[in-house]
Amino acid sequence: MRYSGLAGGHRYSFDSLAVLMGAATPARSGDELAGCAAASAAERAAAQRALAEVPLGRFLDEDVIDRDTDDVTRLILAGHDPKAFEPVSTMSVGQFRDWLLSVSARPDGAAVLAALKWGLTPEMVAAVSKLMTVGDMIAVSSAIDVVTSFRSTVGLPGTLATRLQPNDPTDDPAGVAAVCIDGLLMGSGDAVVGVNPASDNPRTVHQLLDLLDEIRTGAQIPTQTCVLTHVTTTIDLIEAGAPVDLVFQSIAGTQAANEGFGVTIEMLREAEQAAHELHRGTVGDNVMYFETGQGSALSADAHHGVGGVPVDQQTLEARAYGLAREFSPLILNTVVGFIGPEYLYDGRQIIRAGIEDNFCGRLLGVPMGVDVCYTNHAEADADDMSTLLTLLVAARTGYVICVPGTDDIMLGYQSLSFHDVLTARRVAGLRPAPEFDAWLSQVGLLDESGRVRESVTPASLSALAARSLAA
Amino acid sequence: MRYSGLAGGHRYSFDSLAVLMGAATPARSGDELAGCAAASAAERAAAQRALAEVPLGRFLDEDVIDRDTDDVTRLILAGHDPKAFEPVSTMSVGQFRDWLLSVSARPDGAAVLAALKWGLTPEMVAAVSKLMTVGDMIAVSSAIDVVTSFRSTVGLPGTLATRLQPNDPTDDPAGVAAVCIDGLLMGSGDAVVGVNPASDNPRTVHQLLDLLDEIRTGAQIPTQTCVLTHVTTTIDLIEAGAPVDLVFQSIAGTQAANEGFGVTIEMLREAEQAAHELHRGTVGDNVMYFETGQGSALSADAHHGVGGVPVDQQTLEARAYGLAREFSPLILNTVVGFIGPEYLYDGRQIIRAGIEDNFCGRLLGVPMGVDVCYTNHAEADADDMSTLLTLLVAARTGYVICVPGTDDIMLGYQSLSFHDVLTARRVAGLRPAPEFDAWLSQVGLLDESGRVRESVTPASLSALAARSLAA
Amino acid sequence: MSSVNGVSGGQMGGGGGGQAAASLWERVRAATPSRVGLGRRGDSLPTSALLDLREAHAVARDAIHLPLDVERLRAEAMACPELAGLGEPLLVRSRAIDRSAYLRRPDLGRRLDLACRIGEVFPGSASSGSASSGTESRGSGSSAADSSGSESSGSEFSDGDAGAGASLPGLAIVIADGLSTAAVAAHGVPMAQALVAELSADFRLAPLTIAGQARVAIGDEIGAALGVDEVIVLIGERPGLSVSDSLGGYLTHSPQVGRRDSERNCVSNIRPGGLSYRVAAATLARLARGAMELGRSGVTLKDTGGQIETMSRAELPPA
Amino acid sequence: MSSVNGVSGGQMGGGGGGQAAASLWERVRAATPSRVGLGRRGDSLPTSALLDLREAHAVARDAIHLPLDVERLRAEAMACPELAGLGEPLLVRSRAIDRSAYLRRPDLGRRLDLACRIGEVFPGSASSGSASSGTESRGSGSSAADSSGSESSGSEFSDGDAGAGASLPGLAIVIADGLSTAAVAAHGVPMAQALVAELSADFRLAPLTIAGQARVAIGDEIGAALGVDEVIVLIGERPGLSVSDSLGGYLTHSPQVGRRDSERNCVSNIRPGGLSYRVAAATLARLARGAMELGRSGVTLKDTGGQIETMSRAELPPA
Ligand code: B12
Ligand code: B12
Repeated sequence: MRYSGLAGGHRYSFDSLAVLMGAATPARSGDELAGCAAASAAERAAAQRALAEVPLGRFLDEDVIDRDTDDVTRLILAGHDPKAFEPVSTMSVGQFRDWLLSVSARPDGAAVLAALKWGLTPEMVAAVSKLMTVGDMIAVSSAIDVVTSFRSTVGLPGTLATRLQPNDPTDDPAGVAAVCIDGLLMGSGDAVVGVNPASDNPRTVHQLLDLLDEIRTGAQIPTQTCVLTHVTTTIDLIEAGAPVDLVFQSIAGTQAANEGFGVTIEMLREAEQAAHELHRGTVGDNVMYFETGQGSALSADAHHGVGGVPVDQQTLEARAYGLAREFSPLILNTVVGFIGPEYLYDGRQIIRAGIEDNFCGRLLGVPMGVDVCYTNHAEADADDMSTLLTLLVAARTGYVICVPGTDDIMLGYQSLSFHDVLTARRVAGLRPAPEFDAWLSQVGLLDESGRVRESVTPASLSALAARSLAA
Repeated sequence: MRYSGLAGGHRYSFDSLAVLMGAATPARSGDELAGCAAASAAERAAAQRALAEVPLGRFLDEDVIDRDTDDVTRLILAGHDPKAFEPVSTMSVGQFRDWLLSVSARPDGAAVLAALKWGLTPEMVAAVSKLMTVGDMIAVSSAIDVVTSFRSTVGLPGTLATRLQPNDPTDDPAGVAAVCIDGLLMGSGDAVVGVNPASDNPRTVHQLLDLLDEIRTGAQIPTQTCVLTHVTTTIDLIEAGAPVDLVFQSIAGTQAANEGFGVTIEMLREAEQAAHELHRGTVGDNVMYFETGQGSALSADAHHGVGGVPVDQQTLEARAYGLAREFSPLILNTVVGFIGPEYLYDGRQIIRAGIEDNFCGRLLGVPMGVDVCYTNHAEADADDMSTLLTLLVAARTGYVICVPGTDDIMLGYQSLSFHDVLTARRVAGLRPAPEFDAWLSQVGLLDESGRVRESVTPASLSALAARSLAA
Repeated sequence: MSSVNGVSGGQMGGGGGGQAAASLWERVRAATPSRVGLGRRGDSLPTSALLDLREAHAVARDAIHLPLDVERLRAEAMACPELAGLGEPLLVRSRAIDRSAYLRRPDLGRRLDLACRIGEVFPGSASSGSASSGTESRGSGSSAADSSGSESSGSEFSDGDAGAGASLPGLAIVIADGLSTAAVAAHGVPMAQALVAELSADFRLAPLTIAGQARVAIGDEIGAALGVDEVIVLIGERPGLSVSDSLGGYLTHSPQVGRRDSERNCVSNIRPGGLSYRVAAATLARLARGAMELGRSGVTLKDTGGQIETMSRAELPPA
Repeated sequence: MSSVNGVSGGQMGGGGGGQAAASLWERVRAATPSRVGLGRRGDSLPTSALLDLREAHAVARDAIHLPLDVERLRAEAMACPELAGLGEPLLVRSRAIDRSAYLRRPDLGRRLDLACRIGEVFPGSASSGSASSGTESRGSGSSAADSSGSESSGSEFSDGDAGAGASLPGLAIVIADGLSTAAVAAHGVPMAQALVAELSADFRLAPLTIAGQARVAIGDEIGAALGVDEVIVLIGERPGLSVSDSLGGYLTHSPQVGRRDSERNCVSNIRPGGLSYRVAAATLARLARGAMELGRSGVTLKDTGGQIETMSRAELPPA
């Protein structure tokens, strides 16, 4: 269909929903690279006006990514629940924004929004986010509850969890253990202790899984561990008897991009099944861990929509959440500043994208976390990361990723430090996941006020050090 | 004195404290314009290393702005209390940062920091801020209490106040009243109802003062009003019997810049005295209102320090706070994005500057507020403003400025909307100033949860509308 | 004490509910061009209001970068008898080479481009040769006779009112683009015309100067070069969301490079719906005469003439 | 369950207190080049650690923009007998004209500049003329003989091992600057040398290619143009705060424009303190042979050879 909108006295028109979505997206480098960004600020304003008029129902009829050639679209449409959609089915995107903001300010907001989850498609959610300011998105995101669990519970009000990311450039077990000790002593690791392996050699991955499991059981830590290798490797390792808590996979919003990652929906189903059967969870059984990020489809040249037009990266990102929620993940995080300046040019773009991703994910019912991060080739710095973290706390993101001193020496980028989260928790009065919080307190790591003590080493972690570090 | 520091294997040297401060400042356009910015990222890093080593005591010996020619410097030095300085007197700037962060995390942090107030000079505070991230500054700012009062109390924990800014391009009384009604119905105006007059004609100013006083007394609102005219005009009007609650003045960090504003320390003393003698405050007697902003000294070509070198705008801004606190103001706000891109180029620079200003002011004991704002010629947008507001809430700023729909049609810039503050208060669980909160509740504007109702018009405000608006 | 009006009915419009509230909001909206009575969705702005803001921002961003059509402005001035009577307008530009330099470097926007120092363009005027070093203090009125040697074509500056004029103080009017070329294009010439009408009895007026990429303080160097006692700069004020064509008028007595803003007076918001040309010109003229009496402009000079006239809101452009 | 070690004494160093903790932190720090045991000031990083990070960031920012010294790299390659034996290196560049274009437009960094299509530089090779349209699918090994007609000076590609070589599959090694010219300058040539040693028995090797402003996928177009069965791209990985000279090695079977990343294999973190040249070369060679057997590279090809060797931490550069 053709859409059109006015701005600055001119009328701009847009050939399809896919084109309209791109033109209505706040400026970012990835869309300029893809060729779907508005050519001027006025054109963008006109596109937003046009988008505000589109009925939500239209998204069920007009595909952004063609259902005939894309299994993610088919999955999304199959999962759509017309009954849940009811309350908003006659609204336009603009009215939907108004409604979301009204509902979020009501005491029963969380319940109303939770009931809506399967009535929304990722495209609807992406569309409404384009009409929102950062403040609007925080207002709605913070009214949503998304709670999941395995050995710990992620997403409860009043909590902020962390992935402890003990990456090592040579997958050295002592190096990984050292970072785990550092992070655990700073109250990190309640969402997951998760290593990106430098190698994808299954033997190495297996060894790392054993190491993490040993650390967890040795210190009796109520958390889950993960080695972020390809899903096929994980499936093989489950068969080989490795201690797999969570199955990890990077996913994206199109079938073609997932093919670029070497992954299919079938594989994910198989993996979820296999992990479930291990029955390793204690307080819950969410077994999947996904990573996504604006730009990953484009980076695989797999970002084309109906009519072959490029689709904006934020819509594609929301579609990745549409795929993810089929597998009831424990956690999903966007790696928002990770991929590079060709997708998100500077701190401003990274910040807006992080808030959008958190908003879209939470509205779709996905247990969102964010890798608050930047690379050295982007125009961003540690201040932008403090800023995004503070916003995400207000927007109630479930968890963030932490590394020692902001420096991931293996992936070559900067994420948050363990310190950043200590500060954010104290300033906002937040606690770790409750099971982990109890553990911290039990091993003497918390003071009366709930702050992590500076000079305590629980016996179990001293023992771990003795076992796993060279003298 | 000469200072030097290493970075990237090179040694950089800096001819004086003034030069060092400039080079150590995080990048911003105003310092590039002034010619005091570091030439490269590496030089900046080296300057920060050098600055970290400078003993705090050095700031009492080496002037940034020459005490012989600058009365602000003399005032600052005269106000310095060596006893209050004691606890930190042997520290370097770097150690001072460490100490501030440690103290802020302690339960008695607020008391310790309050006792320090007159021991610190603005230069010490500016210096330490240059070594801090946004997160560090939030951590310290949020541990500080600065509470002042007149008819309402600004700065209490758990509150966020607002200046209602009902500017009108023609100083039309009905226009001003209309904006007041709009803002009051959205819970705004607890720090002050303050108009920037379009004219500086004393008769016009007098009329506006009468109008605001009538609105306040008519609706029995526990707040204070102000017409932001030149201090000399206000002094004259006090003599003429006009209802002056607060004396306003724009101030800056050098004598020369204040001369550019047509203001002297003597004038400010006279004005404070005159306003005090009116005894119009009920719960307190803080009678001054100041505005400042990074770049105002430079814009008056009054930013030169010892040896004639340009001084960085952030240090000068902190000095304006050093001047302000001599007059125990009720409120002071930085107009952080107001002056333009030649001082703060984009959203990122505006955000960092806002957080710095709030930090420096609070550490010096100044009741800080922020005009969270931007102009159309800067690379910034409403998202940057949502972002800065959210950070400032975490950093416990006392108040922010609000206008209808973000649009100040007289000053030609965008500040926060009344809506933005409603959102921020709800998301963070904050309330207005207690006296104003009680008023809101008394007139039926608050619902059970403390949220401002959407569809209530108190009789007193209907009456005001009937009186002051055309039919 | 309060009258609860029930829940708001419609999707659009003000925050009040019921009949009484509707008429309240109508009156509130009618009383101001500000964006009042937008209503609320939860605690946020309604979508329609937000989209209006976004559009206005997009348009304002584009406007900042529109170049000034100097030639059109000159032609317009020449078509106006009062201004043509002052002689051929002087066209100058600042040292800021483009919009980006102008935005980042206001210092450059305050100084005349070396290639167009007025002393050279207009050699007979004032301290001509030393135009750019006009920092030495000059007594007011001392330059009245200096301009008689002008050789510039069409200069009526020194011969228009020759006899009577020679004893009057000199004043120059400068139209500068500032941050809104739209304001200058719309209001520059009519406002200058209104000023000439108010001033010509008491001042000997220099030809109009049109300055590109200019800041307020460029008037100091121009005024010094022209050897006038006072300069009035009409400049485009920075564009807001609702108003992007507002003109400011700045008076400086005894102009010379280095004058501070506290040594000027300002009349702001000149545009339909703001201050009318007539009132603004009268105010600036009163200030100009007052400054001659007082021997200086700036904070110590207060305009105690009539207060600013309030325009009918009907004249306002749509917000 | 816990041993409280009392309050930390010193201003500097780790978060632990007392003797036991001191030795704990020594061991933790010795075990990893990561920034562990930084200590805390309140909940924040100590000033010294923060300043280290800021310095590292400043240095890394500068490093991204350092240009590759292609000439030096070529000379270095020619000075190395194994590489010289492959013939004069081919020097190519991508379509990204400068660093800024490279950073914003990875698509341009994936394609050969029109001016340096290999088919022209090196006309005898493979599908020469149609180098840039290498999207049609070719069966593996089909191009083995195509390169015999090479006329390029110094090309030993086709005659070095002429007899034996002709039956071997072809493989090209590409050194690409990527995001760290420092990595390529330090490790490009020695790593290529190690690869040649591991590969020369099983592959017929094309001359080394050196590619500027290049992304991993540029190997596809190069490999197709050279008509080889496999290509290995050695590329500068994006610099981190602590490590700014890490090299990545990417293997692609049957290279052609349009290959996906899932059709490649990767060996990362090649540098002193990361993966050694020897181990990396052996791994890549195993993968290259495995891909020939399997008929494809990518996710379905797993390296089950020896696990990655852990280097002694003593070899690490200071963090
Ligand atoms: C950036 C990056 C990504 C980005 C790539 C997109 C982009 N625009 O750059 C994203 C986030 C999409 C990504 C995804 C994955 N990555 Co990755 N990635 C990196 C990283 C941090 C930097 C790469 C780099 O600097 N390249 C140099 C630049 C100049 O070249 P480029 O042409 O711009 O980059 C291309 C390649 O890097 C390629 N690529 C990126 N990752 C991978 C992984 C594999 C196995 C392959 C073959 C190619 C590949 O994608 C880029 C675009 O085409 C490296 C870490 C490192 N130290 O190198 C890990 C790294 C290469 N990735 C890794 C992995 C495991 C993956 C995933 C397989 C994760 C997963 N389980 O799903 C996926 C799938 C990638 C695929 N097959 O398509 C591993 C590879 C381990 C190994 N030895 O096989 C590394 C070493 C990190 C790690 N240890 O976890 N990655
Ligand atoms: C920007 C601005 C400022 C900035 C100027 C710095 C800068 N770098 O731009 C700051 C924040 C420092 C400022 C301060 C003040 N300002 Co002011 N300012 C403005 C504003 C919003 C825009 C001006 C503009 O666009 N100029 C055009 C550009 C292209 O020219 P420019 O050369 O870059 O700008 C110069 C002048 O604008 C001048 N300037 C700015 N304000 C004032 C005020 C007076 C009285 C004078 C003579 C000059 C002056 O400073 C600039 C740098 O030299 C106007 C509102 C408007 N709609 O115009 C108010 C406005 C001009 N300011 C006003 C006032 C009252 C003040 C103060 C006196 C407030 C106070 N009580 O202390 C101070 C003192 C100024 C001085 N004497 O030095 C009033 C003037 C009312 C009147 N008719 O006299 C205005 C109209 C706003 C208002 N209604 O409150 N201001």
